[in-house]
Amino acid sequence: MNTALQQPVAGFKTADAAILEMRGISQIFPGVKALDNVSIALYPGKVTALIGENGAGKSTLVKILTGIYRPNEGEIIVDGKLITFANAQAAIDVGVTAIHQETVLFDELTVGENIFLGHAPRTRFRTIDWKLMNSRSKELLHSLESNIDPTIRLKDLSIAQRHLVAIARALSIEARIVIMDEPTAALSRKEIDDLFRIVEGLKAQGKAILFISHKFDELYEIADNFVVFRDGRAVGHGQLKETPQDDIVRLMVGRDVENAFPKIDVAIGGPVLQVEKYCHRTEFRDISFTLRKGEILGVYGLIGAGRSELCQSLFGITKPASGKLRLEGQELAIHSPLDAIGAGIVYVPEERGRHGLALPMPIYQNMTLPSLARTSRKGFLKAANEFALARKYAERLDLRAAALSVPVGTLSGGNQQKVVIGKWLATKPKVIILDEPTKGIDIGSKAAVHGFISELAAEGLSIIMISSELPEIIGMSDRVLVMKEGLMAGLFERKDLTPETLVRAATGNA
Amino acid sequence: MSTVVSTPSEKRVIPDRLGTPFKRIMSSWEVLLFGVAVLIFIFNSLASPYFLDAWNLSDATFNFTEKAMIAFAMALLVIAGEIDLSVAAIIALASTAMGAAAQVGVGAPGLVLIGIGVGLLCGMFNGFLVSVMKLPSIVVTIGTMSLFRGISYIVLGDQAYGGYPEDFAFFGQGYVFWVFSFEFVLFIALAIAFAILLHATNFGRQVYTIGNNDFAARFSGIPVERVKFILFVLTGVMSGVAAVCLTSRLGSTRPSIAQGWELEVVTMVVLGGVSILGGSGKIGGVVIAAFVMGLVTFGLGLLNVPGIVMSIFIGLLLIITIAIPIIARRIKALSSK
Amino acid sequence: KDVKIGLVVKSLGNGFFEAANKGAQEAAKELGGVEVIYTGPTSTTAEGQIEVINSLIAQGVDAIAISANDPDAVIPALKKAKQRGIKVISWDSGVNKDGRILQLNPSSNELIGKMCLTLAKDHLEGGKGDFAILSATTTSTNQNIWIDQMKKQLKDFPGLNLVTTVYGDDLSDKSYREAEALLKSNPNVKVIVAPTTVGVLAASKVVEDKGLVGKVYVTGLGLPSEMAGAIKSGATKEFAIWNPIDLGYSATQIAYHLVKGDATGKPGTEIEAGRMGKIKIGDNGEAAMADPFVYNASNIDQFSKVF
Amino acid sequence: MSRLLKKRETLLFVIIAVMVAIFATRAQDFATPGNLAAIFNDTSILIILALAQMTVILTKSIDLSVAANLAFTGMAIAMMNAAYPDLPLIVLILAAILIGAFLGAINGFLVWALEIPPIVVTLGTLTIYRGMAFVLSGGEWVNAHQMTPIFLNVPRTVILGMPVLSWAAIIIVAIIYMLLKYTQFGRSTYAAGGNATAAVYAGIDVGWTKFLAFVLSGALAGLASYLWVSRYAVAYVDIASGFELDSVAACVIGGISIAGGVGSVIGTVLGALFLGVIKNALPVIGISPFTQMAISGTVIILAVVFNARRERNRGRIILRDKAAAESPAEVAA
Ligand SMILES: Nc1ncnc2c1ncn2[C@@H]1O[C@H](COP(=O)(O)OP(=O)(O)OP(=O)(O)O)[C@@H](O)[C@H]1O
Ligand SMILES: Nc1ncnc2c1ncn2[C@@H]1O[C@H](COP(=O)(O)OP(=O)(O)OP(=O)(O)O)[C@@H](O)[C@H]1O
Ligand SMILES: [Mg+2]
Ligand SMILES: [Mg+2]
Repeated sequence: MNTALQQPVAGFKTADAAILEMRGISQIFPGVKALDNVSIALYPGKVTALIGENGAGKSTLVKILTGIYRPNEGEIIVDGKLITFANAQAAIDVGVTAIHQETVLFDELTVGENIFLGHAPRTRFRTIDWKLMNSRSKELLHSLESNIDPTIRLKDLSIAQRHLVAIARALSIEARIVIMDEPTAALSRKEIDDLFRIVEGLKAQGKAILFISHKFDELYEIADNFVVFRDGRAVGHGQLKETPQDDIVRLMVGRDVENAFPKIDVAIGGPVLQVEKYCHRTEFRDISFTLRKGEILGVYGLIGAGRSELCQSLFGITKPASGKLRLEGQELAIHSPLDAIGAGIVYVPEERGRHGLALPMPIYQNMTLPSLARTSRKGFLKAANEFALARKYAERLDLRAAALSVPVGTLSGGNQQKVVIGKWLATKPKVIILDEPTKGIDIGSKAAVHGFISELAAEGLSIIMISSELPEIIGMSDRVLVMKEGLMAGLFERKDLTPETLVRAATGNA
Repeated sequence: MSTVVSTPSEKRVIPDRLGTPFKRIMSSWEVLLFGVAVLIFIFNSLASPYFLDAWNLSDATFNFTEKAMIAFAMALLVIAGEIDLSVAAIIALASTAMGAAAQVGVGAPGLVLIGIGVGLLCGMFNGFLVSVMKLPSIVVTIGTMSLFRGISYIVLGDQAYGGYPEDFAFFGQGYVFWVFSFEFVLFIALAIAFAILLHATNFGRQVYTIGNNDFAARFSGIPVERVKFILFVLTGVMSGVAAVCLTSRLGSTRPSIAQGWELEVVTMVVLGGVSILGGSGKIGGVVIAAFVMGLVTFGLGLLNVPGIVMSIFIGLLLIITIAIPIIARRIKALSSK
Repeated sequence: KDVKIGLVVKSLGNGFFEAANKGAQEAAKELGGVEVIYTGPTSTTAEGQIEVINSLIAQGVDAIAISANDPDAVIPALKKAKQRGIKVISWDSGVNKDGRILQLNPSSNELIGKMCLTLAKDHLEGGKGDFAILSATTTSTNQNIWIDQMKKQLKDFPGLNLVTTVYGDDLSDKSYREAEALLKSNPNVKVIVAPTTVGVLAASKVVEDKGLVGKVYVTGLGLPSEMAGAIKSGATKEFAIWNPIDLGYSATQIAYHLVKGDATGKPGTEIEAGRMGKIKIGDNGEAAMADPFVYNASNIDQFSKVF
Repeated sequence: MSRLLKKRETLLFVIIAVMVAIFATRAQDFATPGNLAAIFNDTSILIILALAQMTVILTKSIDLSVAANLAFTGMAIAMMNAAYPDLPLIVLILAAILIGAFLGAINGFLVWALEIPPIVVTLGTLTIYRGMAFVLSGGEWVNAHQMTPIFLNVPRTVILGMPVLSWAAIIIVAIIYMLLKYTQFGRSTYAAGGNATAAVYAGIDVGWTKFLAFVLSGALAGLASYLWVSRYAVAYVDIASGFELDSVAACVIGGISIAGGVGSVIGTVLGALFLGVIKNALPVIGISPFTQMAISGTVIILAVVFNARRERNRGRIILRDKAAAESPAEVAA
């Protein structure tokens, strides 16, 4: 299947020549081959959907196309000419613009500047024309049906508003190639409609669009062609409308979806964690639920719905404004992570590198961090105990590493995630909160993590699992809590879990 | 199911460590620095006939012992990602307090307690501003630097305190046995104590973790604020100890005492291989850096090189020793491509 | 060379001490077989001087002649030098008794105090009126002694009124600001006495910049080479200084004779000092060289080339 | 209007005004226009150095070598002036700017190409540059009578009621304001310091931006060196010692975030003036010279505390109504 893609253009039934072609691109990160000899072509007036599971390499491709990474191998051809992108500006100059998956913007700058930084309109004297910049920003935001004032600072905006700014930024560049990496993830249905109208407009102007999304209904609505990535390889392409969804899913995961989630049915016990009317000053309000023994409670919502914030406050990172917490019937006040760990509540953060691990430190030191009190004697480190503890969980999680003393940063994403999970299991918790536990990890590790989560539940651990992936949420959860803009939008039993109900609850309209 | 979850048969054993201990040690910063120290030592013995003399070398240790004591605590602070520029000012304030106490007849033990106590209080004040008020340490301690020394000026003005009790002189001028001064022995003892604290205790591990990733540390239940507070207090206390030694050595106190030491202490810490960005460094490196700086200034002093020219050497040494590993890494990366 | 003398100054890069070094080298040449090591710390700190003293001890010098940054703090180091058989004297800015054999004052402190007051009086109309002092740092030994002397002798100068004493830390900008503020808050001040070069310079710059030449005068102690500009502008009519060359010369001579053992330096004795003649040591172990010399427009050009 | 009042700069201005008013009650003519102009003139050099420091801090770096750069460059041009009195002044000023910029470029290069942390680089060059000033001069001073009258007189020549020194500061303030607000480089400093990752995504070369900031800082230090040497009519190794910390303090008081990316030219100028007013006022109102240091330390700490209070992280504001309530500007729009 791979060999067929060596001639990239072949599959597409189109008369036009490609504006942009990428051939034989490989990108290697320490521990991961994020892209392996992929080729892809973009055509004028066409929307190409890039489809693949988390960690398939989609965003990596986007970063190569926008000049942020320089690929280890391969070539980029624009208008038939070989091009190298020395930096992001070079890509902009060639006419590539992108909405990146993460909103990479400047908190302290104004909205207008965030939109135009690097390509601001100039006056006759080559100086930045603030007036024009602000008025054009206003127009751009207006076309997105938003009336954000371009002169206020970005830090005063909400998550969804920031995404709109990111979209406006991409549109502000006079580009022929527009890349959108999960642009809809944080948007409500109405905002998505506005965006799609704009995409249609771009199509009409003959621009080539690369569109990345995990939501099939959106893809079928907007895209013409598709390319599927799996584990860093392009495994298929074609015309989207002519390809049934099942086929694409099979390409994506390389297997049938049905049994992908090794959920073990366990007898659910009594209540472990009761949350009553939890409120935060600015992030969430009136959240109530009960977590039972052996239960996996899924938490679903759009990005920026406040799921992480809720869970972080359960873990003592942020302070709730009001509300009650009961653990095994006992009322509990958690002021710091130390309190939470002491009570048996632990949190596996979403951003492993930033919140979960000290990347330059060895594996075993990361693993034993919250359990030092047990491995040490009278405050003095005992290396032998540390290695023993680390080894126990490394083996249990099937960690792949050269040695226990290598820096965690040298491991692949999946193995890093195993270290984080191992670190928390070593504290023998009662409740474990997993925030996007499989985000950005390869498919093998992902299945391992899923299997492991099921095992933990079977052992009687109570689990809260945040995920933005519908199949994962539906496949793994006993119940699902849906959040929308900081509010509780529903609590669904396993039998009621369908993609439609969850999405409807999360976006607030159908 | 097409993906294999894990097959017990292929369970592999992960070794604890890679390579031999010898190889690990040889490739460390400390060895590089030790090499530098040895070279300077050889150079000095060739350049000046006066260098290789036990008493002269013993005198030379006074050039760095007091600064090094602070540098140990500062190393921990820098590893944790903070900095304290007020250390020299703390010395001034602590020394002033001791001087004032000596005037009313407080004895040597009392003076030591007062010196260290004032250091402790100053450290607590810095710690409070940084960990409770959550202010950036570099600007906070620029402020307290003026404040602490300023208080000394208010108390002393153009006066000086002298008249320390006889037995107080021991801390800065006494010898424990043969050529080994009390200060030098204390320096060694503190080096060992700090090495144990940083490298062999839970607290030390927490310091590293905070420096490497403040968030991850917090998310792992480490009381980040408390650890930082303790580190500032520790740095204050060590400044107090240095104040005791220096005051005893000088036998008098003026508010301008130890002027400019903060930068020398930071230089010592950075030269010792402690990353100014936090997260890495060893006490051993700081000890060697103390010797390097002491040997350079003493050696050049024997050649009667003006102090300010010596500081050029120290500045160059700082930049070059930091740059060498970076350049080496670049070359290695280039040649492996 | 059979005799090595360490000439330790407050800090390197100071014209006064450079001139003293000239004198010391002159003496060394005259005596023959003498090596003078001219050295000092980067900034005027006692700690820096102690490092320098330690390195001189290590080099086995025969004598140390020091102009101290702190009269007490260097004593332990100098005592150590004494133990190793090194003869220690202080000159210019002195060390307290236990630290040295004798102290060579550039002039007697009383005389300097008197000189400063006389200069102030001469600049004031009718010898009466307000003046102020702009000193170096608050810890400078010399300056503090001279200011004390001025205060003591003020009674001998009826009509002279010392309004205030401020400190410019021997920093140009701070001295400038202090002088400016001083004139602002005390408009009656007609003369600023600055017993330090940086101070006189900065104050005369203020007088010049504010257009007060002829209304306010600056005087004090400074080197002719540094003061030439101020004399030219008219901000200063005259100022005084002893001869630093002679000072360095004498200090070297004294140190040499102490090393040679042909003088003891005991109070009441005399020491041969080449072209300076015999120097008598007073009861307190201090010797004074000569009266400060007054410089004005008539002789500034001649001396500004010398030191 | 309410937005104007909320601004830190306005508040700082008010504080300075109140301070001047209070000092005026203790010393009658403190608040006279003449005296205020004198204070401004006196603070001019600090303003220039603080702006140099600000540009560097904006890129999330720090330049501890500004004062040492000033000392070296000042010594160099003073010696040139003494040795070749016929060189036109403009040549000397250009030389000062170029030498300063070169020293700044050394800092910038080490930060940019070798990625050595700026604090380490400038801690090293701080001692190296001042040491070189000593080597260059052999410890000798360059005194007033060795300098040419034109060299000495230009900064205090009064043009349109103000000395050239003050004008120099005003022009530099204007230039830096324009540079930061209206040029690509200026905006890049904010972007590179505010969010380096996002800056890369926006096509900004972060290392190069830092390099340029250091060069600019050096050039300004070079210009300041001429002003300094001619104003105080003397050049020696120790001139402007300790000014690196004053320049940082001015930035901090003016609300420049040491973490990069936040701050304004007006803030920095006000920060410098704040220090200038205090330094000038304390001697005038007869505060003992010994208490000045403690007071300036206290003021710096209070300024930092105050700035931090206003900048507390407000979180992400997910709840819609909260987002709306906390950004009134959008409601108005
Ligand atoms: N800077 C990096 N360093 C190391 N590994 C990386 C880096 N960026 C991405 N990876 C790894 O490369 C792989 C592909 O990541 P990429 O972000 O391209 O996935 P994706 O398809 O965009 O996933 P998602 O749907 O979650 O956005 C992942 O295994 C990821 O962990
Ligand atoms: N401006 C910000 N300030 C502080 N933390 C932020 C900010 N933006 C994002 N984060 C943190 O980054 C992480 C990722 O945020 P993202 O925007 O992807 O939302 P999310 O966590 O997926 O959404 P949800 O809040 O619904 O879980 C979160 O842990 C969040 O706390
Ligand atoms: Mg992605
Ligand atoms: Mg989340």
